Amino acid sequence: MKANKPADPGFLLPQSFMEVGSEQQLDFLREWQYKLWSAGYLGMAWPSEYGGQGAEPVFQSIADKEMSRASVPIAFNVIGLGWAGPLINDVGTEEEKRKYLKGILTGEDIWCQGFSEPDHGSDLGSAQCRAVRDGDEYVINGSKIWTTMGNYAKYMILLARTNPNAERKYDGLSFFLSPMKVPGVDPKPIRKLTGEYGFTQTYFNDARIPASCLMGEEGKGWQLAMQTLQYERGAEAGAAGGLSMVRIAFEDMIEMLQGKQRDGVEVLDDPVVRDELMQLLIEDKAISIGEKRAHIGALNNDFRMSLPLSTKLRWTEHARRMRQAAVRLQGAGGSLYVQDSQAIQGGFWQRAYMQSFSATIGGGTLQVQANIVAEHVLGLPK
Amino acid sequence: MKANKPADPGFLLPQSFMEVGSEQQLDFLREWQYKLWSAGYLGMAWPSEYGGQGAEPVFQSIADKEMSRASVPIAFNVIGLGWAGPLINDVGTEEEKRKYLKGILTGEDIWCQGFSEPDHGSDLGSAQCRAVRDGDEYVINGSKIWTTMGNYAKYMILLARTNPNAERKYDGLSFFLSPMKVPGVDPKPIRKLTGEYGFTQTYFNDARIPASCLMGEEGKGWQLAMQTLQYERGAEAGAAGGLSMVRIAFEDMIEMLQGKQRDGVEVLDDPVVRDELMQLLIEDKAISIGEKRAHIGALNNDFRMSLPLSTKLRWTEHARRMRQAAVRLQGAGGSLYVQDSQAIQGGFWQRAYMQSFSATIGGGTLQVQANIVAEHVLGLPK
Amino acid sequence: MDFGKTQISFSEEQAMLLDAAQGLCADLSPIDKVRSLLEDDTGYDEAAWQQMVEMGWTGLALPESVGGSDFGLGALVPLFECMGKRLLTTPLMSTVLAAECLRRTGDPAAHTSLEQIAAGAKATVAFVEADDWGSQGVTTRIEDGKLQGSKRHVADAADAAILVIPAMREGVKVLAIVRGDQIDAACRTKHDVLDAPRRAQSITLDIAEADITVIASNVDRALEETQLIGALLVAAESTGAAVSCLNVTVDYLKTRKQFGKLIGSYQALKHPSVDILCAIESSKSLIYQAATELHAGALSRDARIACHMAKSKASETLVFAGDRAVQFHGGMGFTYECDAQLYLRRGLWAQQAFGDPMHHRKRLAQLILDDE
Amino acid sequence: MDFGKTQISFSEEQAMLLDAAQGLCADLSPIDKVRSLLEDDTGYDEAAWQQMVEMGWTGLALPESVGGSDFGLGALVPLFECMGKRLLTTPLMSTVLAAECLRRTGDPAAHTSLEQIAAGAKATVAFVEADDWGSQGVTTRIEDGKLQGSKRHVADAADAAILVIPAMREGVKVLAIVRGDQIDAACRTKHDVLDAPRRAQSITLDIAEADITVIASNVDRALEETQLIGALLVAAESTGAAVSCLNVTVDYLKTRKQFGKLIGSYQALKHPSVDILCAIESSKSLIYQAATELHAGALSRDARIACHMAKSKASETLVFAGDRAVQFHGGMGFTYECDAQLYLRRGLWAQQAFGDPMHHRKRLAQLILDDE
Repeated sequence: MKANKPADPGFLLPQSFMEVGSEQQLDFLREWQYKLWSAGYLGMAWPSEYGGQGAEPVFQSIADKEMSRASVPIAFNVIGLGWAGPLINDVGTEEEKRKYLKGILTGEDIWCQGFSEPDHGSDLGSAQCRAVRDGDEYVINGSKIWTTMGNYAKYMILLARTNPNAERKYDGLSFFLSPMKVPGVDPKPIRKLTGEYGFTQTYFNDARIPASCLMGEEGKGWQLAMQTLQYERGAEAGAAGGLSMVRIAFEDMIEMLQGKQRDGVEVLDDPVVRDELMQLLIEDKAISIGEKRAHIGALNNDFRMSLPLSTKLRWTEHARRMRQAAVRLQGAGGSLYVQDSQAIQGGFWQRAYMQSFSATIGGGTLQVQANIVAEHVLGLPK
Repeated sequence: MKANKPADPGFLLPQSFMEVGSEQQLDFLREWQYKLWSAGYLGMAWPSEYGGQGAEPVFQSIADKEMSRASVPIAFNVIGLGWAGPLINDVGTEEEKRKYLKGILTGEDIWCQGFSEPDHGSDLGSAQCRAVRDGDEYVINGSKIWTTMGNYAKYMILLARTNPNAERKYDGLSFFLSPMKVPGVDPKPIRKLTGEYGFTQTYFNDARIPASCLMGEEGKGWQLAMQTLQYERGAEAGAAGGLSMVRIAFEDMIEMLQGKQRDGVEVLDDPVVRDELMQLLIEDKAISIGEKRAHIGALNNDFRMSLPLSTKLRWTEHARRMRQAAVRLQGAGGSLYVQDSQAIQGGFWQRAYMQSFSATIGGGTLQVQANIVAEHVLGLPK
Repeated sequence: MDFGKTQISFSEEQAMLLDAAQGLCADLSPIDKVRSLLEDDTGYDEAAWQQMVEMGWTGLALPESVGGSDFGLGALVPLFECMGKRLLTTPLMSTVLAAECLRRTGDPAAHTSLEQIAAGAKATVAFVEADDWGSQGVTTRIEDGKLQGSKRHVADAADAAILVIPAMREGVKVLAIVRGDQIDAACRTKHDVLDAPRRAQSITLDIAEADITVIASNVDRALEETQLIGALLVAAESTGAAVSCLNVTVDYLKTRKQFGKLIGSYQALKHPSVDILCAIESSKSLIYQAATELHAGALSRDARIACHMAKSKASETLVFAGDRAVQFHGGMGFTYECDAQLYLRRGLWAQQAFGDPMHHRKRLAQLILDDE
Repeated sequence: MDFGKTQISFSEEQAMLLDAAQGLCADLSPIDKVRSLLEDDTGYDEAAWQQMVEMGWTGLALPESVGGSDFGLGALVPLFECMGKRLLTTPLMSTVLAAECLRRTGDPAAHTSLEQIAAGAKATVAFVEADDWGSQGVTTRIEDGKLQGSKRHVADAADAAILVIPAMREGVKVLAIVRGDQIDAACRTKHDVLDAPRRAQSITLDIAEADITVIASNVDRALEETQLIGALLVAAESTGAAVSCLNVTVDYLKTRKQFGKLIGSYQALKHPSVDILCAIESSKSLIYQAATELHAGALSRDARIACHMAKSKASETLVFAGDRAVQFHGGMGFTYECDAQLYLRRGLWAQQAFGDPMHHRKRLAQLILDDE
C-alpha cells in the first residue's frame, strides 16, 4: 500500500471527507477511490454481484488498517461507503442493491446525508423537513444542514417528516434514498471558518421525488437512521471500508518542530516546551492504549462501557489541543496561513486546528457527550 | 505595628478564626486581641461609651491595612467584631449595646454564628432549627453546623424557625443573641480534614433561653441575618476591625522554595517550575490590581459588577492552586506533615492547602458563586 | 525580592480620550465594515485613517517638539483596547511603534521622520528576519555602500511611507530609515496573515547607503524597549477583542435553544464563560497597570514586569475566548459567517506578535527571580 | 523517532491473580479497618501481612531459585492497584522493591536476603538522603571499618528485617545489607507522613563494616531501575486509590440534594467527574502497558518510557481526584470523617514518591527527543 501511495498532487488534500472543497480535490479523490476499488481494497465484504468480493469482514478491517498506516488519501465517498451502502446491503430491496451499490464503491455516485436541520443541531428526532405523498411522488419542503459534499452528490439519505401528527415525534419520520439533481433541490455551499468549503445547506422547495425513493415503510425512518449511525464504527459493522480520515499523529508535530528556533535556541530543547509536549504525548499514548485495552475484559471491570463511550470524546478534544499547541509553538510563522509561501507546512496546522472543531461539535458536541458518559458510565442523574 | 508584633509563640498560630483548635492558641489570641484593643486598634468607629473610640470608619480601615501588612496574628473574635457587633451597634437596643459590645472588643466574650444546618449548606432560607415561645423563654431544638469556636463561645447569633407555617419560608425565621452556656446546648467539635479542630456542630435539645434574647421582631430574622452578611466586607461597613485572616503571599512561597533542590539543581532555576511560578504570580498580581481598579469607574464599563462579584471566587481558587503547587514543588519533603520535625516550615503549606477548601466551599461553593457571576454579570439564564 | 507594582491610575483626560475613542471606533468599524475589508488589498479604510490622524492619534505619545501632543504612552492602551473591541485594524500600531523606536534612540537624525509621523505619515519597523520573536539576531547589513538583506512579518509594510530597518554596519546594530518608494513591488511579498484584517509583507532590501538615513545611537535599547511596548499594545488590542468575543458568545447563549432550553442555562457553557470573563478582567487590570508604569524615558523594571505580565495573560485570554466562542456556537461556530472565527484568528496572530506567553514569562522570571 | 509501544497483554494467570487479589484486599481492608490503623504505631495488621505472605506475594516476582514463583514483575501492577483501591498499606511495596534491587545487582551475596524475603521477611531500601528524588547523590559511606551516614524517607523502616543502604566505599557506590536490629531506637525518627496509613523513618547509621553484607556489582543500575519500578508500583497503587476516590464522590453526588436537586445533576460537578474518569482510564492504560513491558532483565527503552508516562499521569490523576473529592463533598468534605481527605493525602504523598510528574516528564523527554 505504501508503495502505491499516489504522489503529492501539489495542492492540499482533505484530511476528511468533510473538507472536500474544490473540483480539483474531487477529481483527484474520485480517481483514487476508483483505483482502490479496482485493486480490491474496498467492499471486500460486500456481495460480488454488486461490485464487492464476498469475503469475510475481517479482511476489510485489515485493509483499512493498512491504509491508515500508509497515510494514503481518504476514500472520499464516506456517506456511501459507510452509511447508505451498508444499510442498502442489510435491508434494501434487490432493486435498490442493483441500482446503488456498485456506484458507491467506484466513487461514481457520490452520496450525502440529510439528517441535521438548522434549528435542531444535536436533536435529530425533532426534524421538521416535510415529505408529502402526492400520487407517485413525494413533495419535499424544508432544509437540511451540514450536508457534506451536497453540491457534488447524486443521492442523499434523507430523514423527513411524513406525519406531523404522529403521537411520538419519532413515528412521524420516514427515510428516503433521494436524488439530488432534481428541480427544487438547492444545495448551497457553506463556507467554513477555515475559509474553505465542504458542507452545504440543502434547501428543498416543492422538490418532487419518485415515491419509490422511500426506503422501508412510512413512519419507520427513525429506526433506519439509527441503524446508519451504528455503521459509523467501521468495517466490522458492514461498511465498505477505506480510510475516512487521515490521522494527524503526535510524531507529525515533532517533525514539524524540528529545527525551529525560539529565543535563539531549538524549540525542542526548550524545557518548558518539552514538558508540554510530553503531557500531550502521554495523553496520545494513553488513548491509543485504551483502544486496545477495551478488548481485554478483565481490565475493564471498574467502569463498564467507559472506554467505548469516552474514546471519541477524548480523541477529538486531544486533537484540538495538540493542534492548538502546534500552532502556538511555531513562533512568528504560526501567524501565517495557507496562501502564504512561507507558512510552515503550507499552513497545515492552522487549518487542522480550526478543522478540529468539526469533531468537537459534529455528531453531538463534547458537552453533550460528557453528559452521556456521566449518566451511562457513572450513573449520575440527568 | 511591625515593631509590636508578638514573638513566635513556638506553636502554629491559626491563619484564620476558623482554625482555632486548642486552648493554647485561644489563650494566646485572647491576650493578643486585648492588647490590640488596649492600643486602640479595634472598634475605632464604635461609640466610646461601649468601648470604642467614636472615630471615622476610615481610621479603622487604615489600621486594618497596617495589620495586614505587618502580618500580625489575627483578631480572633471575628463573629463578634465583624457580624454581631456591627448589627448590635446599628439596630440593637441600648440594653443590648451595654451588655455585649465591650466584651466583643476586649475578646472576653467570644461569639459564634448559628446559620448553616447539616441538610441546608448553601440554602440558609430553609433552616429548620426550631424556637418555640414558652412564657418568658424560647425552647430551642435542632442543630447548627460550622459554628466556629462553638465550644469556646459565650454567645451565638442564631437563626431559628419560630413559625413553620409562614407563607414565605423566610418569614418564619427569627434572630437571637443566644447564650451558649445553658443546659441543652451542646457544641460538639468537628475534626477537620487537616486533623485539627476549629468548628463545632451545635446540638439544641430543649434548650431554654430568655425571651429577651430575641433580637428585633419575631419573623424578621431573615432580614437581620442578611444584614450581618453585608458586614463581612470589613471596616467600611461598620465592623470593629482587626485582621480576620492572614494572607499567604506569593512571596512566601518563593521564600520557602529558595535553596530547595530538584533533579540536583535549585528548584528556582528549573525552567518548567519558573514558568509555572510566573503563571501564578501573574494571576496573583492581576487579582490584586483588580481590587484597585474596581474603584476607577471608567475602567469598569464593559462588565459592571464583575470585579466585586468575582473577586472572592478568584482569590479563594487562586489560593488553593498556589498552595497545591507549593506542596508539589517541595520534593520528598512535601510528603511530611505537621508533627514531623523535618517537614518544611513545619508542614505549613500542606495544612494551608487543605485549609484552603474552607474558602472554596464555605459561604457558598465556588460552583454556586460561578452561577451568580454568570447570571448577574453576563446575564445568562438560570 | 520585589514582585512588581499593583497601583493603577487613570486620569480625567485619559477617561475622556477613552470615551472619544470608544465612540469613534464604533462609528468607523461596525462588523459589516470589518468583513468588507477582510479580502480587500489594503485592509483598511483610508478615510478612517485620516480621521484618526485628525484626532492626533499618530502623535499622541510624541513630544510637542515634533508636533505631538505629549499625552504619554499610557494613553495608547485604552485606544488600542477600543480598536481591538471593534476589530478596527489600521497601520496605527506600526506607525506609533516606529515613532517610539526612533524617539528612543534620542538621535536628532530621527527628527524629520518623527514630524512626518505626527503629521500622519504611515510607518513601520521590521523587527524580525525569521520566525523567532525572541532572537535579536540581524543579518541585514550595510556594506560596500549598500543596504542589503531581507525581513519577514513586516506589519503594514505595503503602505508605510517610512520603514525602520535594523541592520549591521561594521559590526554595530543601526537603524536604517528607508522610504516606502525605495522598495520595489518585486521586492515585496504579501503575507497571508491568519488574522484576516491584518496586513504584512516580507521584503528584500537592496538600496544605496547614500539614499537612506542611518541612526546609530541607542539602537539595541530602543528596539528592545519598543518591542516590549509593542507587546503591551497587542495585549491591549487583544483584551478589547476578547471583550467583544465574549459578548458575541454570551448573546448566542442567550438566544439559542437545544433540547428545549436556552443553552446558556447549562453550566457546561456558563462556567467557562465566567472563566473567560475572569481572564478578561485579569488582562484589563494588567494592561492598565502597565499603562500606569509606562513613561517616556527608559523602561523601568516595574514597567518591564508589567508589560511581560500583560502580554502573557492577554494572549492566552484571547485564544481561550476565541476557541470557546467557536465551540459554544456549535455548528454555527464552524462557519465563516460566524464572527467567532474572527476573534480566534486574531488570537492566533496576537499570541505570536512580539513574543508568545511562554517567552514573556521566561523574561519575567529573569526579572523577578534572578535580579537582586 | 520512536515514541514507545502501545500493545498491552494480560494473561489468564494474571486475570486470576487480579481476581484473588481483589477479594483478599476487600476482606483485609474495609474502610473502618483502614481508619482504625491511621494512628496506630505499626500502621498495618500483622495478620494481614501473614496472609499476603502465604499467598506468595513477597516472592511473586522472584525466581524459583530463591523460593519465588517467578510470576514476573508485571503481576505486581494489578496487585498494587487492588491494594490502592482499599488503601491497604503494608510493607509489601518496600519489601518487593528491596528484593528487586538486590536481584538486579546479580550479586550472589544477595541470595540469602532474597530467600528470606520470599519467605516473608520485611525489607526496605533507603533511596534518598535529602528531599530530592531526582538526585542520586549519596554521602553515607563505609570508611575506617564503619558504615556511617543518615537517610530520610525510609519507607517501612520500623519493621524491616532487612535494610538495603546505598553507601560510598572507596569512591564507589555499594549496597550495604543491614539487619533491622542493628539500628537502635535512638537512631530512628518516625516521620509524620501526610498519607496517614503510610509509615517511614529517618535513620542514622553507625555500624561496623564487619557486621554487614556489602554488594558491589551493578549497584547504580540496580538502584536506578528499582526506583523506576517503584514509580510504577506507586502509579498502580494511586490508580486504584483514584478509582475508589471517584466512586466515593459519585456516591455522594447521587444522594446529596441542594436547592431541591441531586447535586450530581449539575454539570459543574458532572463534567469534572467525567474528566476524573478519563484521567483514571489513562492511568489504567498506562500502568498496564508498562506492566506488559516489564521484564526481569535490564529495563528496555520501551519499559522506561512506559514507567515515566504511568507515574506522571497516575500521580496527577490522584491529586486531581482527591482535590475535587474534597471540594465536591462541600462542608462534609472539609471534615476528617469524610474519606475524601484520605485519598487527597495519599495523592500528595504519592506524587512525590519516586519522583513527581515533572521529573518523570523530564526523563521521558530525554528518551523521546534526545535519544536517536
